[in-house]
Amino acid sequence: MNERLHLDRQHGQHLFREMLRIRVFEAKCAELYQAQKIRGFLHLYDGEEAVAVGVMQVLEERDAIVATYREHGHAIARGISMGPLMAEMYGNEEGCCRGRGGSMHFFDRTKRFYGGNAIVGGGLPLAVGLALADKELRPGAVTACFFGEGAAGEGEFHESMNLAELWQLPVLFVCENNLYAMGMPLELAEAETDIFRKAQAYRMPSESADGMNPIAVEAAARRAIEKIRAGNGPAFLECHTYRFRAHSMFDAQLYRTREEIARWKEKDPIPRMRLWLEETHMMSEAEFERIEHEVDAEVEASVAFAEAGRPEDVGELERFVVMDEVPQ
Amino acid sequence: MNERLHLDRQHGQHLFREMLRIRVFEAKCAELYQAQKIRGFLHLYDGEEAVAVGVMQVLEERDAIVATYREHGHAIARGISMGPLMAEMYGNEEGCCRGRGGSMHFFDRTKRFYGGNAIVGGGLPLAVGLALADKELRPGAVTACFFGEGAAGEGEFHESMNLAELWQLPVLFVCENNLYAMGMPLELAEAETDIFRKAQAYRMPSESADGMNPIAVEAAARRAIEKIRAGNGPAFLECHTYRFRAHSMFDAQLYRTREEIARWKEKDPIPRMRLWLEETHMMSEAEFERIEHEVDAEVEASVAFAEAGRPEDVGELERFVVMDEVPQ
Amino acid sequence: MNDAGAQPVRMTYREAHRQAIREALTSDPRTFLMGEDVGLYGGCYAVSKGLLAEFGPNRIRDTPLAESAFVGAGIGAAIAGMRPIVEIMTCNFSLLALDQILNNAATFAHMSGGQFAVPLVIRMATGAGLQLAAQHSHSLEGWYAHIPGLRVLAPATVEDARYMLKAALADPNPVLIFEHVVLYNAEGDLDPSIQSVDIGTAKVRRPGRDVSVLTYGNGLPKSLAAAETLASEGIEAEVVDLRVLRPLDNDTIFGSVARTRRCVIVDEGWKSGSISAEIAARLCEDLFFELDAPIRRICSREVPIPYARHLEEAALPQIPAIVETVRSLVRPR
Amino acid sequence: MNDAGAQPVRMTYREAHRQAIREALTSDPRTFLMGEDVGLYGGCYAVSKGLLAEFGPNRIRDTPLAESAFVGAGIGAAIAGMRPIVEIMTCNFSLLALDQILNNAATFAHMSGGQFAVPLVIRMATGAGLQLAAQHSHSLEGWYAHIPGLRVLAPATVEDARYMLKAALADPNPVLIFEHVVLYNAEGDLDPSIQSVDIGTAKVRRPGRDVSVLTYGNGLPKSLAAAETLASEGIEAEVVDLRVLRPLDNDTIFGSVARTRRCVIVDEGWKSGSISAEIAARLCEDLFFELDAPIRRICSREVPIPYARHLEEAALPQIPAIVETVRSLVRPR
Ligand SMILES: Cc1ncc(C[n+]2csc(CCOP(=O)(O)OP(=O)(O)O)c2C)c(N)n1
Ligand SMILES: Cc1ncc(C[n+]2csc(CCOP(=O)(O)OP(=O)(O)O)c2C)c(N)n1
Ligand SMILES: [Mg+2]
Ligand SMILES: [Mg+2]
Repeated sequence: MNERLHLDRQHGQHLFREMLRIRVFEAKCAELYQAQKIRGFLHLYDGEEAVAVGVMQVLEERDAIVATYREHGHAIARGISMGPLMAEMYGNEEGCCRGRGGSMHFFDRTKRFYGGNAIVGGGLPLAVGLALADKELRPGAVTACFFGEGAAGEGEFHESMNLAELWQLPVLFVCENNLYAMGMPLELAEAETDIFRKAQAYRMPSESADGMNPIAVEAAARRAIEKIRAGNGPAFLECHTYRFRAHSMFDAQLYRTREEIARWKEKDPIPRMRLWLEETHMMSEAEFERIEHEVDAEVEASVAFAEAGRPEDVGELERFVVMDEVPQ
Repeated sequence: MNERLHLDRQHGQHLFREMLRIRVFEAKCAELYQAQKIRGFLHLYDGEEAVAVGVMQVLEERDAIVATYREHGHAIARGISMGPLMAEMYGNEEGCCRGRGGSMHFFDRTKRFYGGNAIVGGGLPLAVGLALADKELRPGAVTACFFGEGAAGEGEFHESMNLAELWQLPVLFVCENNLYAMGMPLELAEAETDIFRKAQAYRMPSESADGMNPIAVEAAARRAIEKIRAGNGPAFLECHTYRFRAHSMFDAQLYRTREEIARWKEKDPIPRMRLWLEETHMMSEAEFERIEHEVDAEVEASVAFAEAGRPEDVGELERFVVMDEVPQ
Repeated sequence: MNDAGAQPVRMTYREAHRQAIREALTSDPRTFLMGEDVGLYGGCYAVSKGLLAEFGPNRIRDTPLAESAFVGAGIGAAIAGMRPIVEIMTCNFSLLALDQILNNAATFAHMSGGQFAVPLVIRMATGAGLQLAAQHSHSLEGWYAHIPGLRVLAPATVEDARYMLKAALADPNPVLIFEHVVLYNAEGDLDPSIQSVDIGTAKVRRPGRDVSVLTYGNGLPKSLAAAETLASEGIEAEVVDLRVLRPLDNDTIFGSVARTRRCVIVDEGWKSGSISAEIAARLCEDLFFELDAPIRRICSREVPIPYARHLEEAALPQIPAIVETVRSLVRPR
Repeated sequence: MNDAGAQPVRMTYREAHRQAIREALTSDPRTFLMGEDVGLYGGCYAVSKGLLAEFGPNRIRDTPLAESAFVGAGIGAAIAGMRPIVEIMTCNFSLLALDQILNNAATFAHMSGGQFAVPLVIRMATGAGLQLAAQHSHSLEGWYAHIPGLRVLAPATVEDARYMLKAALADPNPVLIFEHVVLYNAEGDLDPSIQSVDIGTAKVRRPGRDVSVLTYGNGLPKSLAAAETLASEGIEAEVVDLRVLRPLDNDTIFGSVARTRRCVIVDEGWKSGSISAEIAARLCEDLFFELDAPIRRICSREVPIPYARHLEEAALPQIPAIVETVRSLVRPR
């Protein structure tokens, strides 16, 4: 946690709290998955929280977000309340997509949160299009597009990067390089393993950052987004990170060692940030406890919210397949 | 014509003759298109002959070729006889694909000529697969994959480049950069207009060459192919060239100026090579006339062959949709 | 504007599409046209010729060869408030964008619980008949009609070419328009009193009592020609232009077949799993007891379309086959 | 090996697929398996678990996320003499490779005038039922069956899981195998005296006189369960497992329906333009006068498959619907 910048007490605690909110929420998800309250695929962000939290600090209300199936962290950091997220995974009407999406497909129109996209690479063209519209309709707005390093293999990555740079669109591409695409290690998947260098093939400005440090991510995202907002075209940010848990809930993790996981856990941004905030006297023990307590309560409340919900009426199954009007 | 290398009289004349064969054959095609003997799409290679001819000098019988819909030059330079090519465009049974393919789809198993592929970018994955098999079954064989600079925009380009380098496959990617994809100028299509630099994003060795000079192309291809054949993985060769005619027979050429075309015509490899061969006393006037005469005769013979052919029996329409056995 | 006495206006199917695009761009600043060679080149089938000069490069936006990304970008732009018209040169290349069309455009509204709509129009050329061979001659409109969330249009007349786009842009959902390559040069008269068409119904283009010939796209002129021949033999074929392949207009289809009690479907798609199969299945489910004869389908032969003219012709539905099939149904030996 | 007295061997559908791959790799050095996570990870549905250790990384080849290129590479490798098995994790992602499948694999032989064949097998998981929502629950096998040049297989039994691959690899043409995700854990007995299956015919899995229930994939166990219930009411349903969706086995299908004179088709694909439509159409064309009742199709509802369990269940064909539909056909009120 070296890049201090102008980090004040309040912001320091905020970053910590945001990461903790994601961590605790997802620990609960894992538990509820075991209890079969949550079903389908569940991809946790455990270990990678600093990335979404860091980037999200720089985004404004007018900005747009495109994420993947591993998007709980982004949704929470964007400020979508946990209740509808949890209810979504319960498959309830109160869910953020009325139970149609589940864990992989969170959407929130009011937050300009455009998924929850479960086709690897499929979100990038979407982000290009959002930015194309924003350039016309909401000048100054930026689209942040998150994806894993695995997506860099897909043709849609290539096509989208070129379009964004060619048309000078306001997109921040954030590559969450956690070293694996499911079980595929980056060095077996890419001839060029420095993902940020790929951006250079499109003449797009790019940088890589320590994705285990929210302050470093925030600083890099701020540099990039200021430039983008000023109308200088897109930018690319590679964040080096790691997921602590399995890819999804069906993964024997044959492709990596316990030792490797342990090594990365030493970089866990949450305890490290806590330690650093305490050492620098930016967070007292009491403040920590209050935060922890509040976060626990928030997560519990989301479970209560979900538990109190009810399934969408089956008669509504075909609703929204085609829309009667464009929601405003 | 400066890169003389070890060019002897015979080889010099050979290069000239090969380019001329393509030029005269295609001039005849254009004529026959006007006469409605040839139909469908017809994409001529007029101006680009040095590329196919240069590369083909380095290829051996065991090597494989993948080309595009603009593949007359490659087929001729590969040594497929003109008769079956012309007959193919007549839609006759004697055609190299029994009339099923037409101008865009020349194939020849005995020459390892794998099309004639009319989906832009679609030939690249194929080339990767041919090389993957060859690495196993025909060690030392190389696949030369030709495509236009427009294909570099496609996702299949990106995916194929990565696979080839990652798996160290024996592929020579030859980008025929004629500055336009139909009417789309390169600088409006790509954020990075130096195509050979794109290869570097995959850590693939790459070079660019003067595609209006068969000697330069041959020299560059030889360097690349020697390396590939020795088992050092793929290479990339960008050839700067220009098509003198319209993209296909339906093109008003609104996107470029007469002046630009005229400027490039000054670089026409065929008269330039003739001049150079004569100046250096590598081809006498009499030799030139003999070559010209032989080429004319060859093209005329191909027309006669096509004219003497007959349409495939309609009863054969469904033949080859599914094969009874793998041809050996 | 509905000047009753006005003269009909003659124009080509191509020109009608161009005027439709021009009208859309003029009337809604959120609309733009995007695709390969729509600008400088003037459109691969010359539909958008002249529009770049009129509307500039932001609204007639040439794209690189990157079907997946520019279709996806159209989806994103539609979601964010624009009304894009994306042109894929031909349906043959749309396969490269199918992930975006099926997994994004067609699912976004439902998957998000109705928070978003995708008011996007995708135009593409379709069909065989120009000797363009196996990779450039697909007829995929019927195949696309399988996908929930999409509307699929197949204009066969100059009127539909002129006015379907307006209705498609007014639809809050993704609409695919398949323009048949063989029809671009076809001419037709526009009635100036008509300024719009619906995109929900099939239309009887020629009434008849003896048999219903259901068709669309380039099947329409063929079927109408066949009906002329049949009329000279005293057989009155009713020719129904499906127009909308998804959702199918059951009412008009069933209405016609219930009247004639016989049905021939003319469809340039490959037969197995074609839209003609769906229509036959529906008739067999819901109109079973009204049918006097087996349903007949005249489709493309199940081959990659070959280049040679005689082979291509043999692969496609042709007028004599329609005439003969109808004859055998109406007057079985 | 056909030891008549040998005991049946019980295994899962997953294990049967694994053994099939192992056998293929062992018996032909030209065969290799290629796809995302087939190696280190052990296969996204654990089908290829253990095979990397056994055969090494050249024959169990992990690929990057690049569906179009590795499918295209499979095509190229097949053309050049290998016998690749390409795994696309699920059919949902196959859309990214559709250009290669339709424009290359399916056309190469014909377009080249028979100079080349594409002896390629593409395996993919298919189907809904695991609450994986709109982008991970497609059933596209019936849709793929539209494409000339392909063979499309839908193993529904452990026996077919075990032996279809061998036959597919012996086919000189591209073969698509759709493995249903819900069946991977299903168990079945293998008769040791059977060491191969054909990939040309449909099979009657349960004979019956009153109605033909035509189905495939995960529709098979559902239809068999429905038939049990119906039997207890005295209705004898004949359950036909289509097995091969392209080319359809008309003989078996027509034979069964000609006997029972009634037909219900159970198909997890979206209804419009489904393979069930094709079957219904064929019956209505060729067996029209033998049918005693309208054909009925039980398909998926035409929605992107939703996550919530109750909504997903409502979207898919279920046993009670089969029972009720058969009952209404056989004993109309
Ligand atoms: C096009 C596509 N292919 C395959 C999959 C299956 N899949 C889901 S996640 C995943 C790995 C993606 O890795 P990465 O992009 O690095 O993101 P991470 O999961 O590591 O965050 C794969 C292969 C998919 N969803 N989409
Ligand atoms: C995927 C795809 N998109 C569009 C087309 C239509 N098309 C045919 S050739 C061409 C231009 C290709 O340009 P380039 O790759 O530079 O090759 P060139 O024709 O200049 O040799 C286009 C757009 C196609 N055949 N395939
Ligand atoms: Mg990853
Ligand atoms: Mg070009």
